[in-house]
Amino acid sequence: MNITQLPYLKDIYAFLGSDVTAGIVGLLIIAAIVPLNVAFLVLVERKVAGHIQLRPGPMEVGPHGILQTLIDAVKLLGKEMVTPQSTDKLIFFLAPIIVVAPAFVGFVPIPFSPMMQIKDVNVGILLIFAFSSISVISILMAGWSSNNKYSLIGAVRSVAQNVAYEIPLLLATMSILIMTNTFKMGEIVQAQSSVWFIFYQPIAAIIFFIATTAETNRAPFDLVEAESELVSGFHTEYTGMRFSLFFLAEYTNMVIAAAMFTVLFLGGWHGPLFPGMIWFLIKTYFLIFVVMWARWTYPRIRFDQLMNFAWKVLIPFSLVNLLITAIVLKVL
Amino acid sequence: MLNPKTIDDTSIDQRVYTLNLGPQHPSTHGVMHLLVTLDGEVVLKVEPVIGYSHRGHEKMAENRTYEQFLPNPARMDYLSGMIFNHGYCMAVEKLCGIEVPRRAEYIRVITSELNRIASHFIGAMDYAMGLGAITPFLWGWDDREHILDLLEGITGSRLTYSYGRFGGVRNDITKEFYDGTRRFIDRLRGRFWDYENLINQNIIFIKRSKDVGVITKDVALDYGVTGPTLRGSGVNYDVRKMEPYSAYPEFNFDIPTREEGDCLARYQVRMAEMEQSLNIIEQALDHLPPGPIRAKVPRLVTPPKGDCYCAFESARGAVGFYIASDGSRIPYRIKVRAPSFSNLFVLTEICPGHFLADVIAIFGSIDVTVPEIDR
Amino acid sequence: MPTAEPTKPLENVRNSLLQVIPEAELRDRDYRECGYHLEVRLVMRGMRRVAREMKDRRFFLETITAVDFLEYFHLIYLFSTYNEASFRVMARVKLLPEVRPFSVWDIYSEAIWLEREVYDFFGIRFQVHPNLKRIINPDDANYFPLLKSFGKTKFTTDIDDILC
Amino acid sequence: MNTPSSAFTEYLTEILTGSKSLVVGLWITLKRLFTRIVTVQYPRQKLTMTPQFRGHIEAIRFDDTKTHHCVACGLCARICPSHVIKLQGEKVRAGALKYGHHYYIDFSKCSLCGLCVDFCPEQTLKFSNEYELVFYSRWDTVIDIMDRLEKSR
Repeated sequence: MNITQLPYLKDIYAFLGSDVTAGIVGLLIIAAIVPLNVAFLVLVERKVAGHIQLRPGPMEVGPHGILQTLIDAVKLLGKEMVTPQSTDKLIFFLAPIIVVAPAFVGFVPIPFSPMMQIKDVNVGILLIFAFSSISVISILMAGWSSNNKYSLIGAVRSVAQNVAYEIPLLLATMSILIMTNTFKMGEIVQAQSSVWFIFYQPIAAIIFFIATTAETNRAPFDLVEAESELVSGFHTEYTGMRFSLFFLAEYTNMVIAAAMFTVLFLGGWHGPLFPGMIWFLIKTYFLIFVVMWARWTYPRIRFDQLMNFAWKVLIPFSLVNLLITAIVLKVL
Repeated sequence: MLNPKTIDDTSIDQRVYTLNLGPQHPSTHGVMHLLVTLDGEVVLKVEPVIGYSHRGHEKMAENRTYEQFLPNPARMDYLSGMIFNHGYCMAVEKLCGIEVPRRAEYIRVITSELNRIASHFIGAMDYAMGLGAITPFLWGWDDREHILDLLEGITGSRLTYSYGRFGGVRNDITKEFYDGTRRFIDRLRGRFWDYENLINQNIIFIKRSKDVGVITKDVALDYGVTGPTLRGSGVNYDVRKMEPYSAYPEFNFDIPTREEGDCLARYQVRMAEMEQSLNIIEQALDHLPPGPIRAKVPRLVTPPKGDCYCAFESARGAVGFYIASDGSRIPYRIKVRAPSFSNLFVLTEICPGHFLADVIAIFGSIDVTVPEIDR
Repeated sequence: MPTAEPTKPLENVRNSLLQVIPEAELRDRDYRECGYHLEVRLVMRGMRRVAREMKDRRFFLETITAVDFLEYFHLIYLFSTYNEASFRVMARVKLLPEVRPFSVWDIYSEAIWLEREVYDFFGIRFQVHPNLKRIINPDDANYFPLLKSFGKTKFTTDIDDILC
Repeated sequence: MNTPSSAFTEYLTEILTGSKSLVVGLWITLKRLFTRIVTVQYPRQKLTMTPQFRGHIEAIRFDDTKTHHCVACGLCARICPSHVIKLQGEKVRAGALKYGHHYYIDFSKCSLCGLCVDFCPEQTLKFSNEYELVFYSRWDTVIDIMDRLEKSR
């Protein structure tokens, strides 16, 4: 008797092949891989910083310190989660949860290779933008509920910064979208099979890169946690695992930003010799390396200059770029 | 820069708040406490609160002999300990009328200038770190490390040298020190390009520093500002030139000045002074005279009755030792004129109207050491 | 060897100081021996006039300090100049312990903190000072550490013991 | 200079020079990324101390007597600014110089100024090269340097 002919098994197969299953399995994989990935990135960051600064970085735990961040994570897990007395307890508790969730969701539409995609959502790009905006709210919540002036200044800066930089970010993305006529990330990558969009849209690529750096609060735009002024910014009062959730979110957002840049401008999985997955990861990690490299090179920008830069440089340039793209597309 | 006077006074009470920068804060160079009144991110008032690292050096001096006070001056300004030590020895020598051998003077100048470079490295690079650039700071430490190694080779210590003695110095310089200093001069000259291009030309750095915290000549006079902070405002006052002491009149060097008076100017003055210090060291090594390194001085000096004021230039400005002696082996009163003390309070004048981030920048560019203020 | 010996400016400063405060006792001092060129000796008052005159001549206030002689203080003001003809003027004000000298804070802003330091260590209360409170010692301290009566220190009672 | 076109040129020039400076900065740090590290991995690698290095003080063993020359004059104890030296000696026979038996130094309070070494009339003091001085208790920092000399034999 053929077991596949059993009626209920058919349903099971249908269920296993459905989007829901793919989503659950994908999210589980993400949930497993993202923290490990972050641990790896933190190590890379410390190694890059170390070697730029002529020192070896972490060296003690494991060969060349490769287990350092895992040990740190264990340490953070074991730490007491202090809630200061004068905080707004509920918001203080919720903020680190809300910061992590959207970071995980951002992985759903990202095409790591033609097959490796949880769901090619037809509004994929918009989905990522929408969810990444939520992290601002959680930063504001963290800063507000901490009842600490440094945190509050950091949170307020964060909101202004994110509002300002979403505009050039979206405008730069728009230049790509009007070329591809789709929000689906898989199709955007397909469109770059011959020529990467970075060659068509170099200005948009630069603007997108700068704006994502600012969106993810990385140096030189890390005013939110500017440690020389604000001690530690919005997460000054957070300890233990709550603190590491903010950390997790920061690095995950960085990965998503780099992956988006890869999808939009660097041709996603396209590349010779290696399978698509490898190419995608190479491109993504290279971009992350560039972000880290920049962090250990530049001083921090001042708040008013940050705003001036967004409104006076990035937005005009991205608008002009969009206009030119539209005209060229229309004429051709 | 916003003018705080234009802010509407009626609403201000609800908007202003005070922020305690320090005493535990990443960029207040030790235990310094700035009480900042803010409106949003705009600074309305800055009040430095000092005294956290007061150790009572001046009272200590009244309880010990002149020799026993020797380790103390280096602990006031720990970054230019050699210069303070040199200055204290000079003050006592002036009081006692001790003639120092020329070789000892040359060695003192060499070590003091090396120490000045080390201190300026901290000053300039710490300013860069206050702006968020951490890498140049650590490179500066790397270069400074060579100076510390050199000084350790002859003094045996890395920070609080206690190297000078009345009438000379403790040890003669060695061949390794001589060659090592030569090598270091060449090495450092090659490094300035990196610093220039990494920091000084960087657009973010320029934007953060230009027209920030301008000290005019009048304000400088009003607050008694000295040192690189003053020379950034276009006044070429340097005790090494104005009241030449030790072997400085025998050397050919410039006093770098900038007219702007902002943070960038102060940073540039520090970097330019490092090059001048290298010139001085090179000349001193070229013409290092032979001879004894210590004059014949009794074990315990006994100055005559009288008082004297001895000014010298540390890495932060004009320091002065005022010593009153009653003719015994124990000083009656020693007063240290600390340049950081005078320079620090300029903050109250120039900070209002700037942003919070600029307070850190200005504070870093003035380059104070807290133990020297508190003494 | 170039010396920091003033020639003309010393005369000018001396003459104008004599005009402003005729009661002052002016002494030339040997720079090489004691590090300053001109000593202005005052009793109880006159520091404001000296400060005003020095400010007009573009001198900066190097420091304010005091020396305790048990029965009286010497309040010491050191002025120096940024100019090429650098020289130093010391104003030495003899002060009985209960006398409150006038503050010079409106002439030199730096004096606000220098005078606070003098108050903090010697208990000399300056008049019309805007904010005369402890600066380095704890706010609730009830002692003045640099007084000779504080702690175990030797003291000199002879007036010209220290001043040659 | 204030015409719109010149202001626009200025705006563009600033962006261009600014970008160039940023790229140059990246290039400088990239070069350093691949240079040799300069730090010393302390517990595994150690630096050799210079002969001048000032650790705590130590008695010198002289070849003629096979021991130190301390006569327990107490000059070092008197000159010490921190009063951390205590020493004890006795006359071996009448009329001879004293011989130092015990020489305690509280190293935790020593400021390493070197005055004791300078003032020693017998020049029997020197600085040790020891820098790995870790103790469990404050009392362990009180070292008897004569004892150390005996043990080092």
